[in-house]
Amino acid sequence: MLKIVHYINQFFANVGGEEMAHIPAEVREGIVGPGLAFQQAFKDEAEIVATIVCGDSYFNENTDEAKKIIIEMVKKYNPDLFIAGPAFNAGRYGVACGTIAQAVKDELNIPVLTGMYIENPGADMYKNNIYIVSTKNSAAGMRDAVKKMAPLALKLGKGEKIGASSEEGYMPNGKRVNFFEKERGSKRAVKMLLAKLNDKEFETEFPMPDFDRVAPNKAVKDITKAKIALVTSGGIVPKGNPDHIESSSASKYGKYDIDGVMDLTEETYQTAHGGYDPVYANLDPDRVLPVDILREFEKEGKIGSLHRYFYTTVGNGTAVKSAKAFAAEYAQELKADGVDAVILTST
Amino acid sequence: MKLELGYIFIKDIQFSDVSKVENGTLYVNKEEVKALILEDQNFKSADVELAKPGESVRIMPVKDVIEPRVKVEGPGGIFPGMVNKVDTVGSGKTNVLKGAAVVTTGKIVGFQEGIIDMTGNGAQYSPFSMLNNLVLVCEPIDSLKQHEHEKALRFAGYKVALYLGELAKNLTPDEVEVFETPTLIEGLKKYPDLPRVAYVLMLQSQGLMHDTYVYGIDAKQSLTTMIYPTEIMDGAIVSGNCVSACDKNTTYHHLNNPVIHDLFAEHGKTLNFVGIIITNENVYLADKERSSNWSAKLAEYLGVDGVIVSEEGFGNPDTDLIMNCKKIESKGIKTVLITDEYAGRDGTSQSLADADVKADAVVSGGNANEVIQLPPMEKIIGHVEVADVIAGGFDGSLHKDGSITAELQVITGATNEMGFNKLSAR
Amino acid sequence: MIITNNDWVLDKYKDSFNVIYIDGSFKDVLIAVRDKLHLGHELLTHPLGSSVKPSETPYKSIIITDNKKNLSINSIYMIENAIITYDKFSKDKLKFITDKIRDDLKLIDLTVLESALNIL
Amino acid sequence: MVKEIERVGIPVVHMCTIVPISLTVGANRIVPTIAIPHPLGNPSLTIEEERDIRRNLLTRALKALETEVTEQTVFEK
Repeated sequence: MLKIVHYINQFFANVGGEEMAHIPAEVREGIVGPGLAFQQAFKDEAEIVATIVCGDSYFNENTDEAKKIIIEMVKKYNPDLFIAGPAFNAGRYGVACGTIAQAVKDELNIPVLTGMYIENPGADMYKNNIYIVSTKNSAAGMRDAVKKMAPLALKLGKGEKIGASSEEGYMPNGKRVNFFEKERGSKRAVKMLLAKLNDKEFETEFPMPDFDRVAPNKAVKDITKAKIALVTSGGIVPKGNPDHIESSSASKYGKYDIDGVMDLTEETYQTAHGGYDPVYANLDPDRVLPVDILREFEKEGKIGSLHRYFYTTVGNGTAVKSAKAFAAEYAQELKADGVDAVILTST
Repeated sequence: MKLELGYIFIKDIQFSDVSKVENGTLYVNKEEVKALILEDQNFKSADVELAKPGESVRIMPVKDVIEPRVKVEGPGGIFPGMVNKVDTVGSGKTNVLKGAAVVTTGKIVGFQEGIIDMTGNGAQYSPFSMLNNLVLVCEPIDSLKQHEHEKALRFAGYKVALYLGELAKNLTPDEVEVFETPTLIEGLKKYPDLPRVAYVLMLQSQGLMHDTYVYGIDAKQSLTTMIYPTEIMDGAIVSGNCVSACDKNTTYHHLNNPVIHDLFAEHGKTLNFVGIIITNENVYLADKERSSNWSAKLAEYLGVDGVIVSEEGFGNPDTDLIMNCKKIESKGIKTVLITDEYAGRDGTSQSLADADVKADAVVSGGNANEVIQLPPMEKIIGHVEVADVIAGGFDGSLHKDGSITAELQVITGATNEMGFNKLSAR
Repeated sequence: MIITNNDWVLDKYKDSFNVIYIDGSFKDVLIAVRDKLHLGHELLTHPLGSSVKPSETPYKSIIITDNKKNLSINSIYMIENAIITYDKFSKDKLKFITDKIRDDLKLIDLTVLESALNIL
Repeated sequence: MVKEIERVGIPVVHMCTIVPISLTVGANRIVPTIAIPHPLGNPSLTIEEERDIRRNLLTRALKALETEVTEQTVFEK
């Protein structure tokens, strides 16, 4: 029989609502709250051996500590599978479920599963890394969620082959998996066309790359006082590429200190980018990352200051798989460092 | 234009002294078929084999698959402009040996793919694994150039298919289906309230090994044009395409184009199937622009509300597909695209070589890069040595016991972009 | 101008066209073309102008304009996508190519190129 | 990338050569640059001339950052 550890928040453990969201993680033997529905669905194929209950505020305000404690708790039971949630549309709970599931997967190397509503912020953050079952937007959808999550949980626990997202009910994770539909492609095409013609809902089998938009931020009030950071997707790095950033589809980004650097020269900087002829950028890296002129502006008081670090990736403009995750990470750093505006240069 | 297709269901195929169809069995005189092939001086020898569903047989490398058909009534003959005169076909009556096929094999160039397994894991991916196949193995004379070899093999397939089709000429079909396309005006009067739909059929046309013929003319030399659906059922479009096994349209696919059949199934009920626009997939970019301009223009001219666009092949046709989509959508006509994917072995790579927001309704025939296991077969028909190249040899994925680990793309018809199969990906 | 790593193309067309011969891989040809496009040349043939996959052939010939103009966005999209597409195919099979197959592949590349040259 | 920066509340100007791509990736303030291999320079000019180009483009970028926009805007001048 598979052993499962289940993670839920204070609300689903019946400890209390928002007023109890501060409670730290605790472990309880056996089943609590929604675990009951899971246990019934598992019959005797799996057993929930422990339930971890943690307040949403506590988790999100003390993420590192909470992760550490919970991983220790999970480890003790040596489970075959870890389930978190489902979180439905509860944002902080969703983020907690995603974060802890990802951490358990990475640290303990066991399969993990969670579930939430597609618009829960946790979904966007983690759906590409862990299996997240798409649920309704409120706890009223618990039965439906368990119905989808339980069979997938058993498959994951047993290490069976996981089918396509549409078969198994998890959110598309950017990984295309083959499976057999009930009808042939031409029939599906005719049906899709009829739906489209009749303005009815239809779902494409291959979503095109994401073209979402973010509204523009307010302009900088006084640029002469502003701290400006340079970011480039042109791959400018210190000479010798000390971090070995790959020339394409890089698995990392660079962050480099330019304190006191007045000019980028052939001797000191270069490009690591494989997406264009590097000759011109190598001769004068300012052609891609204009440190020289921004230093001049800084001196003349045209800008407040140039941020001490620049960030670099080798993303090229057309690549669909962009460095989105990197950017989300260093954007937080830029904000924390009090940067007022960013100049992003691309080749 | 109206065509009656009479199906004679074939459940078995056997060699015999006399070629005939009896009680659902197709009997074939092997020597007559061989002699027919060897009429062509380009072949020095020929062999003919049978491959039936469930047998432990692997056919490779497959060049084309052809369904035996015969004109019973009406003008012209099957494969007009190729074997028969260039008369306009598509009306009257045609008989079909449903469940049988002629499969041509041949190593025109050394790296050809195309496997049909008659049993095991691979059999679920190819529609031809379910057919009673007559397989032609033809050896060209030594000096034969690749162009001529391709052509000779193509014609051998047609001739044998017609030979078999002829056996059905005087038979009473087990089932009859009628397909009729009225003129534009009649259709409009008949179905004033139904949405008008056309089918944009893209044909591979890039040069040697990549060609499609329409009434005998190489599609790359043709402007985008229109054709009646039933003309295609009579073999007006044939395949000269040897590469991209998984997503090329064989002649069998053209004869049995599933989009045509499924649109006819809704014709007069939920939609008005107006007709077909055929367009090519050339290498020259100005051709791509021109051809897609014409697709959009003809769709507009036909006054349709929606179209289904089907693709053929890998890589550059994605560009034609997206051009067709964008230009047709910009006329206010709704599109659904059928394609397949090359998402890498792990399924995480960019699937298509082109993309656009307007392509919001896409049907996928599956990820051609997905890795599959093919068990060893007792018998290999065709050219065994090709397995080395297909699978990368013993160092690669052809195993000592004859089993093969390969990408799905080696299977003939596996990710067909006319939507012939149920396979898809998410 | 033709950018190619196929010596058959070089031999046959070096006198009638501007041929840049790349002594390198399929990808090297794509990169050489990309760098030209970045300078304002425009693609005339599709960089994946054949359904013979990059995993099956080492040869590639691409035609671009002789003259430089404004940057062609479409050309750049196409070449970038071609490079991405190239990268996702395993090149393991290429080491099993025999001389006979090599000739076949050169011929295919040549004929696909010629299907476009006929129009020029 | 540009979107992720915008998302945390920092105004960002995208300096790039291919404006349509910048529009596609969702930049709101866009300054078109010279060429892909040298967006903020031009090797056929003298070093001083190149610095002038860079100065102009960056001045335009600063202007973009100081300008309120409500939709994707390309700062051509």
